[in-house]
Amino acid sequence: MTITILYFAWLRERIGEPRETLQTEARSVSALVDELRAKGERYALAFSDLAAVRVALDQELSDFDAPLDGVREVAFFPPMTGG
Amino acid sequence: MTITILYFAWLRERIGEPRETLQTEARSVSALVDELRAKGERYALAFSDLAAVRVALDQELSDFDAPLDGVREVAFFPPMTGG
Amino acid sequence: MDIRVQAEPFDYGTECNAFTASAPGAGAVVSFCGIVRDAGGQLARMEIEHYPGMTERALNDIATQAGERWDLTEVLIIHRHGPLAPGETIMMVATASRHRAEAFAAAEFLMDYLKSRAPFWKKEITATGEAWVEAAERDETALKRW
Amino acid sequence: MDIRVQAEPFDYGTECNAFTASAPGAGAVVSFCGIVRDAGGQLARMEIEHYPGMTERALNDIATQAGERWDLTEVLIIHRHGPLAPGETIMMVATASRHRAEAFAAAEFLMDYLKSRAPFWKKEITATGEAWVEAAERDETALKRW
Repeated sequence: MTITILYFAWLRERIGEPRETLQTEARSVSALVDELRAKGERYALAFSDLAAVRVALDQELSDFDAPLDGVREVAFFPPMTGG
Repeated sequence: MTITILYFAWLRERIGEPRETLQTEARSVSALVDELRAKGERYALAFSDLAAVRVALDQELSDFDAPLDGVREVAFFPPMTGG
Repeated sequence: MDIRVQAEPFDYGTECNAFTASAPGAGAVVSFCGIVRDAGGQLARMEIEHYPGMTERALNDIATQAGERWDLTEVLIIHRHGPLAPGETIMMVATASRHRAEAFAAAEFLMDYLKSRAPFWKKEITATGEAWVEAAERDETALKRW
Repeated sequence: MDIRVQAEPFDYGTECNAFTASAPGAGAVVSFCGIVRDAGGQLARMEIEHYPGMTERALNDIATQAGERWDLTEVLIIHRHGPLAPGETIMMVATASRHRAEAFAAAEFLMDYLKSRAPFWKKEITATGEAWVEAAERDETALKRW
């Protein structure tokens, strides 16, 4: 399946791109993260501490155990600091 | 001693005056209230339920047991409804 | 600390902006505005009586206590008295702090104390009569949390 | 329910007045304004990044939840993104209700959720460098009370 991956804040800066499109067979967010980490050092660094990373699936906050069935947009970002 | 007595809201309306000056030997607020009650029916009615009356001595909230030593201004009023 | 007891109307938005400008270094401003509410559509006007002298002392005391309890950069209280039409502003408080939790807590504290400890009395006048607003049990209860 | 995500500045006082006018029947209006704070006197500017699409969804969801929990006559959220100078307004919320306790609770709820659950990220730029603002532990803790 093809999914769009978005990065925000320091994840965007570490990875060097705000978005990319990926062909993947990953079944869960964790599996997707493993796949991304394997893409290179920038990715490995960005995802080195998952406690500092949040994930949204199709614009809803989710978690790393969540399945990716039917998901079209995955976003990774640090804890939010609005307000 | 001579004290000024002030009435607010429905206490003022029941008594019919916003203020009066009184010569009194009352030693406490309670004793003063007894003296006022004896002045007539309007007073007796105004002070018929002390649970509904608050008192301030020289512009500080106080209570009916408080002594009147040195007090120059006593105010009676219902529970406050500011804000 | 800016405390005003007045018969004149005030403009909530103008005061909010002036307050914010007067509190440099604050990251959080909380403001509260009380408005004459016409619950049943029957209200002709509200009249607010107060105790001149004691009112100013009570408001000063409440604001000072708030300043001692929380790290505030500025505090404002405006409270009107006299006749007010439905929809008019009765009063406002504003608090400024570095952090929102303190600004919120201080504003709620000010309101809780002001409701039950500042010498104001509201009377509602309708076409058919008039009645003093009774103090709500919940307002007295609200004080217990501080 | 009025929710705006925008780069443009807004005028806090003007919005407070417009909000109050839009909420007839309310006796209590609570407003909160967040301001770019320059703690050390070093801040050149703040930049706020957000997640277009998800931001609007999250703010709508938070405001809807507030409307379900409390008896509100109106809710407003304005949040800016992009570059902001020290002293500029970042965002505001306003709540209107018949009673003050509900207006206060709803405004604090909105702020607590917005701080940690709406996809905004702040970066501070000084003369010597730049840094993403870290989420505060107390902001996550604040959510537990709701």
